Amino acid sequence: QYEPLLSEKDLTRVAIGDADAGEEGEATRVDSPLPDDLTRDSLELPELSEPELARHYTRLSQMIYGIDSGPYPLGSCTMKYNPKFTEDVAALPSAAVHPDRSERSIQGTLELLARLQDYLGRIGGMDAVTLQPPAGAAGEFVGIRVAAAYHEHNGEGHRDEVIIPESAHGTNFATAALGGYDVVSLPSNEEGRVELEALEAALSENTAALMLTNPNTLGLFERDIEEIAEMVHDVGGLLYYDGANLNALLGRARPGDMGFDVMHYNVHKTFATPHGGGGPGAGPVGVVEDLEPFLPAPRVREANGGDVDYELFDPDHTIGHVHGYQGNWLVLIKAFAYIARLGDDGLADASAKAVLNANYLASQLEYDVPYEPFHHEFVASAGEQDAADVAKRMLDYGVHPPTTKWPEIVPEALMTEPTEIESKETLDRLAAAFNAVAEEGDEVLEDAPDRTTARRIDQTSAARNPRLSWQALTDDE
Amino acid sequence: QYEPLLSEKDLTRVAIGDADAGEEGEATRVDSPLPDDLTRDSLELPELSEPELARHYTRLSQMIYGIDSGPYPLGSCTMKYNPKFTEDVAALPSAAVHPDRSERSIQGTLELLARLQDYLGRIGGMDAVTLQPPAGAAGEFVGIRVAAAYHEHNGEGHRDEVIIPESAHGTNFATAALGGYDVVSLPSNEEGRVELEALEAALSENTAALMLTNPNTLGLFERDIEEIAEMVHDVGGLLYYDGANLNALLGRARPGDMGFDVMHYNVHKTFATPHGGGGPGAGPVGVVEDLEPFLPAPRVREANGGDVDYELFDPDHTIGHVHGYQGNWLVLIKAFAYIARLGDDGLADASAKAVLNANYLASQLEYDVPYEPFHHEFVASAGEQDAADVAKRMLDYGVHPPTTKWPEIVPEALMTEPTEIESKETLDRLAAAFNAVAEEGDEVLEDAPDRTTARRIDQTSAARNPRLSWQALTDDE
Amino acid sequence: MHGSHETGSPYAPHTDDGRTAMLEAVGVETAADLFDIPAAVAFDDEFGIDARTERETRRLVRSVLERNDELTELLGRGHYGYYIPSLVDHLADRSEFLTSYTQYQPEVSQGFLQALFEYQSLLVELTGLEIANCSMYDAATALGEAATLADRVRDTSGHRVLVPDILREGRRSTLENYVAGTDLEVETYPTADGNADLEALEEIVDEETVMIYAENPTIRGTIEENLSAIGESAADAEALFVLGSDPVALSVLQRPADVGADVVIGDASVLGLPTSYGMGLGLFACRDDYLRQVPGRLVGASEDATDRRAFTLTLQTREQHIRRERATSNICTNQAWVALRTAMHAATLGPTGMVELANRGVRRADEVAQRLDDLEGVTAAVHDRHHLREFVAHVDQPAQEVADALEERGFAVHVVGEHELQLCVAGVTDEQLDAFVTAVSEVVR
Amino acid sequence: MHGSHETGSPYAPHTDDGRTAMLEAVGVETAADLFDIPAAVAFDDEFGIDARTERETRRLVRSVLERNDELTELLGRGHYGYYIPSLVDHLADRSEFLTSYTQYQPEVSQGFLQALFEYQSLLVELTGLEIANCSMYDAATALGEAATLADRVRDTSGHRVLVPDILREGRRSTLENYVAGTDLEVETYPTADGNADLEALEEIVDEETVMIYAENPTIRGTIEENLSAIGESAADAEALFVLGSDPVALSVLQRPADVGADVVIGDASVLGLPTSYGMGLGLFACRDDYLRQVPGRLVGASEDATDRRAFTLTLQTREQHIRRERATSNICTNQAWVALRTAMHAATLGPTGMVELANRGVRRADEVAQRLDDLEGVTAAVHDRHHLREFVAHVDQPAQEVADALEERGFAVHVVGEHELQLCVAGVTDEQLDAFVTAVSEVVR
Repeated sequence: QYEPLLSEKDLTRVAIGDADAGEEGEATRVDSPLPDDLTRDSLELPELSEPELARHYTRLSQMIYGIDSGPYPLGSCTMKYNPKFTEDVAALPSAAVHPDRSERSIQGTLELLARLQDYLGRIGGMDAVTLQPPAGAAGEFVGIRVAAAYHEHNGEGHRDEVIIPESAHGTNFATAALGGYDVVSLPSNEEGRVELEALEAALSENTAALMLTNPNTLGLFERDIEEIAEMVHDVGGLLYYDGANLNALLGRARPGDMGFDVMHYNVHKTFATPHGGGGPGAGPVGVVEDLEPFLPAPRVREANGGDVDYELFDPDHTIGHVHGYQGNWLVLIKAFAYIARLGDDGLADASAKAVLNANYLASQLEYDVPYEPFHHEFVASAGEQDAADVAKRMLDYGVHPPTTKWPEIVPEALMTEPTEIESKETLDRLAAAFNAVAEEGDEVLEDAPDRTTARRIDQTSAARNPRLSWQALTDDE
Repeated sequence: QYEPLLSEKDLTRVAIGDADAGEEGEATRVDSPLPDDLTRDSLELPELSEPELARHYTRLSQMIYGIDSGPYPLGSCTMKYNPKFTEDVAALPSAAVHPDRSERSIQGTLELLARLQDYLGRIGGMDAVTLQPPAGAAGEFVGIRVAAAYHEHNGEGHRDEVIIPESAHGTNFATAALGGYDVVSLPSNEEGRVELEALEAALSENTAALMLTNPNTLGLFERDIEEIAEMVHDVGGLLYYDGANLNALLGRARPGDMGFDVMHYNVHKTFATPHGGGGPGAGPVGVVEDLEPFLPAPRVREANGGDVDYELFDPDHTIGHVHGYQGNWLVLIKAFAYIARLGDDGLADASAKAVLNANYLASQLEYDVPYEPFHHEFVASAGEQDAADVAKRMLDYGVHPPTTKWPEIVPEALMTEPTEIESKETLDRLAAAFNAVAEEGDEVLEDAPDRTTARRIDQTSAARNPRLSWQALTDDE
Repeated sequence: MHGSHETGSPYAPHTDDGRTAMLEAVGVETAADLFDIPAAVAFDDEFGIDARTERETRRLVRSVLERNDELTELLGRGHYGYYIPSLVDHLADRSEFLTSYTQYQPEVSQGFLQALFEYQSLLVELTGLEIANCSMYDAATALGEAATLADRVRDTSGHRVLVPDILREGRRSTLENYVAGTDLEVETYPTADGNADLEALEEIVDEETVMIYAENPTIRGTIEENLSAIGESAADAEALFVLGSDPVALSVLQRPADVGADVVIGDASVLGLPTSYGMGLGLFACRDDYLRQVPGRLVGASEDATDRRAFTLTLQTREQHIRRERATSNICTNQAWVALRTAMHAATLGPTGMVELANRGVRRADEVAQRLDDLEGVTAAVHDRHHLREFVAHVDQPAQEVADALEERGFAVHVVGEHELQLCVAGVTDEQLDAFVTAVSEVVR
Repeated sequence: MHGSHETGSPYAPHTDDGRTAMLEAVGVETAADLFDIPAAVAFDDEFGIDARTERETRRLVRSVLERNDELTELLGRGHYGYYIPSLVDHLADRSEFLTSYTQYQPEVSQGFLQALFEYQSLLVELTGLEIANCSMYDAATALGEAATLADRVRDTSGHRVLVPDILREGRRSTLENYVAGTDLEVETYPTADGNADLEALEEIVDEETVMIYAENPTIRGTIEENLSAIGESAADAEALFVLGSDPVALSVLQRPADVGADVVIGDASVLGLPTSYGMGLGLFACRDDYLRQVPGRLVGASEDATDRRAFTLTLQTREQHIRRERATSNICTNQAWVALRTAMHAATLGPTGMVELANRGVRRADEVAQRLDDLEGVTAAVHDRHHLREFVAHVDQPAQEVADALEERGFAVHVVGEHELQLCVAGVTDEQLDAFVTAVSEVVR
């Protein structure tokens, strides 16, 4: 059922404005103690009461599929259940501190950050961790900037290439470009992994870094990782680990042990902080010892004596800030709480069951899964069907579809990651939805969805005639 | 969409039981450090994980119409918006105290109760207030027991009749009966009010009390209230005010000023504490000075010196407890917060707008409203239509229907109370739903609802073949 | 004007235009004209209650409640601070649950009805009885309702309701009020350390007895060992055997149905609510013989017009809004939302968790009693009886002095005799218990 | 075993039977067999992280965070403790909002898309610019993105990005990182008491300038009085005029579009979030000329197959997941949920409330400055400039000493010069301000 915009709900009260706005409703002047020439004349926004707003947002929430609505098997997105209690700890009044407080007055905050750094270092096998990046892509950016600073520091500022496998996350490419690097794209081999010969060809004295996801986006472990690391290091490059797929490996393998020099963690994936409809997340970055001096400033550490237990400091050759302050603090609290709740056993068990779930689900599907052995996710092929249509149709079966059309190495890809939070019963229900759609014809698929709040939405019209605000709608209609 | 029972969700795990239960699934023995002959053998309940439970209860919540879903014009129920912040204050850790704590360690709790007693006394025009009754009916029971104790104390224990108007809330009758009284039912006059002659006839030396709602369930103010009070008092009876309709009068009239001796307040109606799907509510009782010694024990008051500011005490001739402790404390906090938020102006404004809303809504309806001038609620007549069917059909228009078939004085009654929380726009939408249904034929109405999660539910089958637990379902199917 | 709202209800959405249009439609100048109140009884004064912003109101309530001392509560006796999983708050606070009315329109209330049906089912399993209603106010009022049920269903002309002599005051007094309108009279039978003195009880029971009430665990935290015998006594006298308990205790203790209980009452909110100054949830279950006489609301399964399973309030002809003075109770608003919370809490524990929670109550009571017993000046007689969650300890000093001294150290305990303290371990952490034992050792030294 | 869960993830629902059946279907003995990890890189050690119950974990976090001192924060400078109405928490915490993913399937995400569309509309009104994206991380990263936008759309071959010399370190440094991959260079222009030195600026601007950044209010809480002139300077140089502000300030201050701003950045979470150790919400709005170059996600209106209005992410060809290294930004996960909270907070205030909130910031800053100025040893130069929310005060004593002494008394303030404190009144109650003035009077005495 349709919900009006706030601006439409308030037909009689649309404006706080100057006298001229009178014809549109009651105009509210912007009166201010400031001189007129420093202020605006009017402000036209809806004026609604609390009961009206409560109903508005309640209704909006009812038009959203969340993790508590059912399975959410988006590949590479790691849609885990978000434990409710982590919201409670992030909402503690003692967590609400201003970023410019004195160190001695926020020892609790600094301790939590230091302990989370320590946890993440252990989990990734990394020597030092920064929590500043506010998202995965921001973590990648730190990695790229750290690599640049490192090379610069070593008199190798000429290195201007970053190598990225074709099947990598789009952020890798965009981040390398933002860092000013040329991207060298690396094809996969027949098995869906890095082609060593192609890598050999791509590597050179201009290589700043290779960015790699492991397991890769097909869910396959890069078995040659040791050799890859050696090859990259041999030419003086750094090896970057994209942490989006870390939920496959907890307690089984660590990027640090595989030869990675720098990595990011997606706490909103691996450590179950909520996705929030697209953030906030957090993308902490771990590095090996040699790269520690280049990490963003300021960092947190245990103090060596003095009147505080924890302190902030600037690493010797820091790249500076990548965020105004210390990133998404409230998210980091939740990640800390999740890790502290699960501990060693819980984390390892999460990965084991995530991998089991992916393999079980794949075993129940009629769609072909061309590449294996996969871990926490797999990429099925919709074959003759259009993967995007398959996804739309799955909505009609009351489940969320997988990521589609990517990686392109699999035709009409259905990239599927159920995570550990689904039971066999739910996976069976999900498989039934996949399989039902697999049997259906193009006409049905193209018309889908037809059981959702909104039917298939016209993307072309949205892009051709952009209406990006209610003001634009009013002008338009 | 259907949601399985918890017991059905856990097909493989239904039992914690003895070995015999093996065939039903994995049996969990009840092992205990206690001797076997003092313990049970098995416990068969579902064993589910947090993500499964989160989805279960999320889904259940989606199959409920609440105040944030839309208008909820149940007559005599006063479905107000429940301010969110009152939940926060009731959830304060400092509110969680054990009922047997020492007075000196819960001065905060006692102060809040004392202040709420004071607020309620002012609002109702009463001299003393007890907060113990956990609901409106419990408040009535206190009133009846206080009346009994009062008469007994005055050597008038022979009074064994309670007079109640025909159109009164069902709880009045049941409460009087629970108190051991004979109920004398009072007909209404043509105007829908108390018939003074009938009252005269009903009153006698056996009259313990008259229970009255004002405005009555037709929304009409009992204009003869002074005379009524005098008549009741003349025969030595007490006048009881049923507070269900108090939202009509805030700041305009007070039961105490009308001659009532004892009254209850429904905080879950008048003071916006949430109904919770049927409670918890709270039904504080106010009395005039003469009745104070009979109120339930213990009561709260400001201490007269000593080492505490507030203390508990037993009134001289207390009727004792009507609840194990002090009633629904968490609800009382919310009521206190609501009153403190609105203050004089807010409370008076709430009543004024509640009455305006009722009158405006009635003016927009095609259904006849036989009795007026009404206040916060009115009773329309569905005429030739079946009122219960009208209600079912209104569900199809996405609004909640009014209370139906009561009071019986209006044929096919549609008892409607929009409260002050609805805007003109919402009332117009509600009126449109009423009027659409008014135009529809019996076949449509009898088949309604057809746009809800569940269609019309068979009440007869439920009562003839009672299945009151999932155990009964299993046996049955 | 809502953001900076200064007068009027902040929860009324009326615009000036809207109000004007409405007044016009109704045909009056101001809303005041709609009030039909004789001048003689009109109120033209003020309450003298100041309006506050939301923020100020929150600060007010917080500042008042902060006057409560922060104490570790070892008080028990029906109210325990069991940890409530965060899920319970988050899900029960969804406004659909919190703000909906009683389910008189079941077609738009299926979710709540199902949750209450699941609550009833939980109690059916715990008690072994066939019927559980979907709530009374608390244990005391449930006990009162049990007595009026006994009055309605009694075969004999008797009037005696037997309760233990140590029944807590609030329950006893509430019961007295509930039976005030009947011919019933409340009498007591003797107990020893909480448990029924079986011999004495058997002597007291006669054909005039319509109800025997016992508790398990008893108020002193002991396990009642003679339940079956009490049940037989009741059966012999054709009296109702009413048993008081709670969901955690029922997870491990003898199943009421197995010891002949006709009715089980208690406070079910030991799961689902924190200690809330006595706010509770009246558990009420009974045998299906009383189907037409049971007080309170019942949710039943039925079918909708498409023959799918659906839930509804049922057997409403027992209730006040239909049966009026012949109703089985005057209860209307009950504790539905608390029942939801209790069902949720139980579901998060699962049977394993519930059994473990009860067992911990046995083990830790034992353990702490032992540690206290080891102290000079304290005797915790834990070996003669089995205990759940709580126990009574004898102190050489006056008990009230000890309790006061403990309160100063941050611990709340019961004084139940001149030299007797009652102590409860439920909901208290191991660290808190360690600190408590230390505090006792300092106080009794 | 979930209730008493001891090992494994408490959030994995697997039963023994289920797991067995799944392993069988997959054809392995244990889940470990599914891992295809060469032995040489396998991890067979432990992290050494203990598992905890939910209750223990909550206690752990609480006990750590309790080490933060409770201080009244008068810190401001972009982060304010504005009271957040309870509605915001209750509604934003509904799990549909909190736990959903980016809206790549708009048909089941209409609610979030509409909320983000409303957020964009709020910013369009506040800035007067035609486009607002649905969030960047914070003001600093938004400033960085503005510079890369300037780089992409510049007409000249220039490379100069001009920022005020008092730009806060975090923003400046983040900007430097964002432009590290471009030819741009960050230079400063002089300011006086926060405001741009217009003459100096006009002298510095040349045809090499691609962007001028100014803030209103400035970091010192002053109102920038020469915005139009700065805008003209930028226009003359064909440089982008980027303005930093926030939703509360924009409610009353000159509309950016009216002073020639091409881009507005800032931290929008001054509404919606409490002070959260710097966590923010990057506001990003710009003229519609940059429609194809704007970074970040955009929600647009469209129609569904039944021609009803529907919302969707649009112009995604700008984004990394499609355009890869030619994307307008590398941003993926943004701050959507914070944007929701900001939109909710603004909606609860309404325009009247927003204007009033800003005006209070003017009035109270004035008032408190006046009261401090009246103290011996303090000069609050409030009369030469207009202030919003905060101002700088001169103290005769060393500022750090005063700040330390105030912190001991429970107040956190900024030291911005040897004898300069910066003080912010936003979010602080009247009672707290009274106590603060008293504390200052004691400290400077």
